Amino acid sequence: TDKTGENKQSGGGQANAPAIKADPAPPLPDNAALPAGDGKGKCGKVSIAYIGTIAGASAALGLNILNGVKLAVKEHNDANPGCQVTLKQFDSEGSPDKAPGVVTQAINDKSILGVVGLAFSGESKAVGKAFNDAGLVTVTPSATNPNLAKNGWKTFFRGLGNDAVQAPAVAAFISDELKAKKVCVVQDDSEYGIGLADLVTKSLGSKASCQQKVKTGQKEFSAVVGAIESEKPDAVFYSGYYPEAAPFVQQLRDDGFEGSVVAPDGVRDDEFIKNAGGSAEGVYLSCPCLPSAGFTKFSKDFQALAKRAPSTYSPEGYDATTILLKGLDKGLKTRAEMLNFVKNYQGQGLTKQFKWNSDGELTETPVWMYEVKDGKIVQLKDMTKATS
Amino acid sequence: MSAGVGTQRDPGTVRAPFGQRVRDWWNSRSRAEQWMIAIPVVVLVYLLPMLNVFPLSTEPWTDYELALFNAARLGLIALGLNVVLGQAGLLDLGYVGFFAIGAYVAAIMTSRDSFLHNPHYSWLVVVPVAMAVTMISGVLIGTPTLRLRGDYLAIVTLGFGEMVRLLADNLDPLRGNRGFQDVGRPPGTHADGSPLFTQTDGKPWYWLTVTFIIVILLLIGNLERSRVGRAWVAIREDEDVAELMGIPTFRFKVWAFVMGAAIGGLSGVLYAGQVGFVNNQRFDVVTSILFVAAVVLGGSGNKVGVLLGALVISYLPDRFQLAPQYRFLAFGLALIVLMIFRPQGLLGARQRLLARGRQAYQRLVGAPEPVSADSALTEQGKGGDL
Amino acid sequence: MSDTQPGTQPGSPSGTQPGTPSGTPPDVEGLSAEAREMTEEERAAHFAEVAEAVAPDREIAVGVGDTLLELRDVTLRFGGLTALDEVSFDLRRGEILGLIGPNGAGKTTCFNVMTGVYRPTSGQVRLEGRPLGRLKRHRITRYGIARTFQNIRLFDEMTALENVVVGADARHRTSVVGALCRLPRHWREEREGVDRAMALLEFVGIADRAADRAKNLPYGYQRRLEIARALATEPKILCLDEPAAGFNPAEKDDLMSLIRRIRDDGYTVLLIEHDMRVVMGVTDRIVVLEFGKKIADGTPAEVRDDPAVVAAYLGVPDDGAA
Amino acid sequence: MTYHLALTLAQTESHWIDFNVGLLADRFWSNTVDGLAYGSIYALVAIGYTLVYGVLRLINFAHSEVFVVGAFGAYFTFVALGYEPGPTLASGLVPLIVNLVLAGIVAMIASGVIALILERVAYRPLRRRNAPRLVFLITAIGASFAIQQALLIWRGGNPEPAIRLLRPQAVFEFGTTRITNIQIIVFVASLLLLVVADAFVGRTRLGRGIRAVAQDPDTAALMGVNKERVIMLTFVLGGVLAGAASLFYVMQIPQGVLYNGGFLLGIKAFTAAVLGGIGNLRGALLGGLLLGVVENYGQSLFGGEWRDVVAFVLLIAILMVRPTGILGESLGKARV
Amino acid sequence: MALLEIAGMSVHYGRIEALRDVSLTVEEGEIVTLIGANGAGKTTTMRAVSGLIPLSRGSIKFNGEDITRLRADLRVRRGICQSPEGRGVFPGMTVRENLDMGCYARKDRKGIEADFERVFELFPRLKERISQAGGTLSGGEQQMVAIGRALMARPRLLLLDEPSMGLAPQFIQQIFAIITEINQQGTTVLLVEQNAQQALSRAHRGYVLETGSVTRSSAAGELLADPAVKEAYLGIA
Ligand SMILES: Nc1ncnc2c1ncn2[C@@H]1O[C@H](COP(=O)(O)OP(=O)(O)OP(=O)(O)O)[C@@H](O)[C@H]1O
Ligand SMILES: Nc1ncnc2c1ncn2[C@@H]1O[C@H](COP(=O)(O)OP(=O)(O)OP(=O)(O)O)[C@@H](O)[C@H]1O
Ligand SMILES: [Mg+2]
Ligand SMILES: [Mg+2]
Repeated sequence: TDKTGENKQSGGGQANAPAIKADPAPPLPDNAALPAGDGKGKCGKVSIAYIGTIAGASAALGLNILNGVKLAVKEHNDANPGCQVTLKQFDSEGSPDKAPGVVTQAINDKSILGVVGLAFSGESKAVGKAFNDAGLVTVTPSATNPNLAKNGWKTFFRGLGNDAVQAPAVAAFISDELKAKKVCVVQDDSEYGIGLADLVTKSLGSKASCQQKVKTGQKEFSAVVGAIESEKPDAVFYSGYYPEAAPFVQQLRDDGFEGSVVAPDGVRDDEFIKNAGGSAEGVYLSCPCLPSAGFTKFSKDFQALAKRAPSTYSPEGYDATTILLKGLDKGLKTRAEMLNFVKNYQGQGLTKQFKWNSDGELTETPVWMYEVKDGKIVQLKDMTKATS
Repeated sequence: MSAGVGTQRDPGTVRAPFGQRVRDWWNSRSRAEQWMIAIPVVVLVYLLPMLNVFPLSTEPWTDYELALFNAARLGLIALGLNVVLGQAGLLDLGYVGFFAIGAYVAAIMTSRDSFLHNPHYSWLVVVPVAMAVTMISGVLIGTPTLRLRGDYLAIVTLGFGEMVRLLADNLDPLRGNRGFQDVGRPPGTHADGSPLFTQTDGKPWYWLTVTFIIVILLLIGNLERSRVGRAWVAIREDEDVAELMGIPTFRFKVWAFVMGAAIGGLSGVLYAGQVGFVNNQRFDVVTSILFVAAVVLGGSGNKVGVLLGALVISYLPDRFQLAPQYRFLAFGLALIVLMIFRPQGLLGARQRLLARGRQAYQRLVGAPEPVSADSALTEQGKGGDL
Repeated sequence: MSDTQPGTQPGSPSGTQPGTPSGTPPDVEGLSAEAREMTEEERAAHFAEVAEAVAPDREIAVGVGDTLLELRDVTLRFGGLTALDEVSFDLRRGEILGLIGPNGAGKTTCFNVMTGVYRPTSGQVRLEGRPLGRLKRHRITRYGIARTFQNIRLFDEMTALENVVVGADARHRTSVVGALCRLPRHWREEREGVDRAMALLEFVGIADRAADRAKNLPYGYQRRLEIARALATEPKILCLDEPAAGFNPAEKDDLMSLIRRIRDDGYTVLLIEHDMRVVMGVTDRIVVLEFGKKIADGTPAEVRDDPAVVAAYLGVPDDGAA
Repeated sequence: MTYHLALTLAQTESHWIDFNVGLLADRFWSNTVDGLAYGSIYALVAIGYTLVYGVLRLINFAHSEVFVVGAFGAYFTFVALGYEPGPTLASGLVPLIVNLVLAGIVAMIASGVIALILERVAYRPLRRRNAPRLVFLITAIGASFAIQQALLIWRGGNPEPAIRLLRPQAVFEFGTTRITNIQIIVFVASLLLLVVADAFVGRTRLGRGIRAVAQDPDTAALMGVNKERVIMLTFVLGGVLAGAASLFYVMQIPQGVLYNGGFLLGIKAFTAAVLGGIGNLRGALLGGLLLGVVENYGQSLFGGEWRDVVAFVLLIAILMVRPTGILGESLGKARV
Repeated sequence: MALLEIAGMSVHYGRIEALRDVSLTVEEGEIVTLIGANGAGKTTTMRAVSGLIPLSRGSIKFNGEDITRLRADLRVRRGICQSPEGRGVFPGMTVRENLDMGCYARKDRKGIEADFERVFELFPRLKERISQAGGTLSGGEQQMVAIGRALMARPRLLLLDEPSMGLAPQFIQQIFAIITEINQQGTTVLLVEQNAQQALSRAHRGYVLETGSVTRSSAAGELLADPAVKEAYLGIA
């Protein structure tokens, strides 16, 4: 490949990427449903549950979600004196063998009408059928395995984009906008990373000229970076989450890589920018979500409640809870009513438009590309059209 | 006063440790009396799921019956690991590998996601096959590694345990994180035709596991009081000398490994069946180390002790879930504190190694049991070699 | 003040116990609880049984005097150090052979070569004509060589009785499955093993502490326990590495009589010992090593007068007290 | 150019393992350089394992947390010195050196102190009670859990934002192989520390005390060695080296400051210690470097997902040939 | 004032009482021998004096100072050094390093060098094996190391637990000669020996220990002449 110019920006950044014209910002979703609602909610003694990891190995992710859920419930209860919803927390430790115990417990607790969870795909697979049999509705804020929706479980709803939508958009962006001819796809070992990488690789076709794999928790990437280096691709797509993406991108840039870096929503997080230490500059991020101004308030409130910044899947947890709370506000009393409510729900959330198909997948998932500019994530392009 | 040799054995001012007193009391019973005590205890153990009441219940945090099953399952694992670690003294930090192999065999043989063509083998076939496969893998892993001593073995087994998990991660047919759904369960139905063994009903699982535990307890007890058990302890104490005393040490070490592996495989099958889903999670180093913790906490080498240890490791965290965020912190601290207060484990009694020991000791020293004299001053660094 | 007076051989054949100033009757200590209760005659009968159990198949009559073990030009080097240098000697059935030599002469190493701990750099060890070659250590034990250790090596956490039963297990064949299911052979061997171990403890005189953990026994008991454990493997050859170390003269006398009794029961004994009184007192023949080389081989009297041995080992003749 | 040599091992629909010999050949020297730099961190941490193992025969599972605490120490020093996450770099050579040394000292103190506390609170009571060795292992695990969770509760589960004082720049470059300034600093400083540690343990009186306690604590006491002090010292020494390692780690990978960030590294470091011959300081060095390098080769050859497998296979292969590690253990064992 | 003064000492191993009410004194400049059958508690006494096991009753005074609760290593600094039963050679250290350990509590470089020479003179074998690992030495060689190491400490009170064990006859003679010699140079010696004949003939006084209690104590010569002692410990029926 050709080497152009001596770009010596502080954070690395791509030298040979074509300039991309940013789309105008979409109308901000000021109509986003918020947990507070209209303050007139009426309900009996009802509760919702968060089931997922709270302590244990992957606690960080669980706490991100749980705090989002807590924030939603708090805002709701503060605003609705007539409907005080209890939040019950169940710690599944993120593991398939602990989950059945707590899920059985949640199912037996008749006051629970809806569940936010479970956090991981593995545990979700393990207990999906139990929820289905009990008719207890679940909205997962983070489990991304595409197969989850194909089990025929009536109670399963996924509160975030299916990778199947995101992948073609990303591929289109890489080939049409970045005009990349050689792409390296780097995947982590999570379900999310593997699934997305597969789909992106397929969509890219022959352009995806190299594959690399990394592990969750890995922080040292010299060998991967070296392999990419010797391949000299125009772009790298990192399919995974930000904790690994940050050091990866940094080491990639430090090694002198000058192509474009693209990453999905798992990386679209302020933590990524903080952690990549300048190297995040110019990274393209895809997300099945709209740019949202509602985030500012959310972030502030979240910080106040949890004493730390919102992070991966915090807003998703918040949105999922909001939907369940909306149902409770209506005075729904049974699980069947609740299930029905969620099934037919339609509305804008903080992160996206919520409306589910019969499998429990979101139907209208807008996919936007973002870019890291001056240490901020700014919207770049609406890729929804590109794929439809 | 007898002359020359021998020391006074009056207890003096020092009181015997608790575990010792319990054991002395137990050993001073006759066989019949022991049975009279043991049978009601066993009955009580079987009735536990019915006692879903205040001090015992783990609710509202988690389902009580499933919590019992999980504790029993860990108990089974601890029993298996105890053969390897407690009896033969082989520090196996990769025991989770056998557990994983058991679970995967069950999954491959019964799950619809399996690469086999018609994977619907009956559970009753799965159990022996899984145990056989784990035993074979025990031989395969043991043969190269068991020539190593002490902590070299520890790290190598840890490596092997990790490799089992990494293979599950990396080899496509093993489906990594995607895993296998709908793993087979034992046959049997309720009167109304619904299956007896389900994911959410812990009772049948618990009873099944307890039954396995009792059978294995008896079998392991037989082994312990035999040439085999003695060989294991001898190897644990001094491997060189054991070999010079005519013990084929390598063969017996492999046997210990294989027996442990079989039990690990069995518990893997139970695990896979109850959860109904197997993927690459939960087979990591930390889990493996928790297994070791159960054994050591209970009293390495003591069968009943390790069951207690498993109970502590598995049931207590379920029972006291007051503040989930602090649970593991509390767990870690509890481990430290427990070990400081009971450094020999909860039941740190030594094993009995002779099938007809009672009579022999009666004739030799006029008492049915070893005069234990647990020295408070065992020389450090010697003895109890890993 | 000499230990090297061969003339004094006070050990009486029937295990005299050290008398004590307090004047308690001897014989009681070291006996099992059962034996302590017995009358004299019962006790005599009991010890006849014990002797029977200790040496189940006596082969005293069978060819005493043929070569049982041969070392042929055994050489062993550790790096640059030659610990054994073309050592050759025979051990004949039914004899007590002494192996002596200055510190570091290679005596213990000799044991280590015979029992398979070390492989000779060159040369051969043959038991009843069969070369031991590369046999595994446990096989060698089964072929019939048992030993004790210069630095006591017991199974510390086991009781004395269990230690001895482990030795007896060397002759047992119960398989893992057999033990698991308690097949008849398991029962039979278990009974035999325990009986034999009990007899051996009585035989070496430490039955009173059969139930103590090995590590809690006093040094002298530990030494005797090692002997009992080695005997339990029903060896053809019993190798004792400095068994009298740490014994007082009275105890040494006991030990000497014990060694004689062992031989009388049909075992062949190879004895390493520095105490000349013991060596001269019990051995039939003596091999002397120095710097890994054999420098003498003969009856005690011959060896004692051999100038090379005197120079290398015995030191200046004593001025003869006691 | 890269060319793929794919050996298909499996009969099922998908292949199992690919070999990419070309890539390894291409990247051989780069892999070596990177591996040495990273491996020297392994080595420093491995020393802590080896020392403690030497004295107490204990696999100090909490050593990885000692390391992590050091990383936090370095991080907070950076913060206190006014650095912010993002592209900030130290300006000028002198402030850079001063700040790095400061951070290093704080990290070493933090790690040393936590190691000391660990010894006092967790292990000493056990020694008083003459607990069996395995019990120490469990306590170590308990301590590891507790420290990790305390950090999690305090700092949350996300890594601290990356602060870097120095950006890697190639100092030597031949072909595709670059040796960066950071790599040189890390490698040279680690080597220096290792030599000092080795000299300390091998030459000084206290070092001799450490070895004596390791081999026979009772006799050591009879020679006038203060066992408790020696053990304390060992923990502190191991901790201090882990602290230094944590600074180097944060320099190379600023994103590593995380409550469980030491876990994997700890296991690898312990593997390195065993690889070289446990109880043997030079062995730890050799094991660490070898592991770092071979891991990288393996990753190039088989792909990233096999990195850890390669590490363990290396360990097993070496122990098969040399059952007490490459250099053998130096603990000494009585012969029969 | 006696150099070592043990009063009413009892020691327990767990529940077993190994020593009961043992009182014993060693005057400055003396050689005192402790004899007794296997298991009488001789080694236990030595370990208690060195501080390796705690007393359950009684007290130990050294040079007028109560050291009952003093740590073992500090007792070494006060001038008590022991060559232990079972030798306690550091298996992974070379002969030289092992001897070096003897001077752990010493600072005078010159004296140390001289003492090295002295030890090598006594045991030329050790000089030949100076860089062999302690663990690979033969039993007797290890015993030489243990004794040499204790000598290197130049203690005020030297505790020797069965120094002749495992040594060849010519060395036994030598060891006893050395004991007398260093005693004449001012070192006080407490000696446990099974070779009671030799030990008592070199010692000033002796104690007889039986099942954990002192049953007899008097001048060495008297003990040598005592018929009961003769019968029990000297092997002269
Ligand atoms: N593993 C080894 N490595 C190096 N040298 C060894 C080893 N084993 C023994 N030696 C040396 O070989 C020589 C013979 O040792 P051995 O133990 O056989 O002596 P010994 O005759 O038993 O002496 P002692 O009477 O003192 O017990 C000694 O000098 C010893 O240092
Ligand atoms: N660690 C221990 N635990 C329990 N009992 C012990 C321990 N060590 C020694 N004993 C017991 O204490 C008593 C005294 O032992 P000690 O070793 O002091 O005897 P000794 O006089 O030195 O004998 P020997 O001549 O055999 O060396 C013995 O009965 C022994 O069994
Ligand atoms: Mg010897
Ligand atoms: Mg003694």
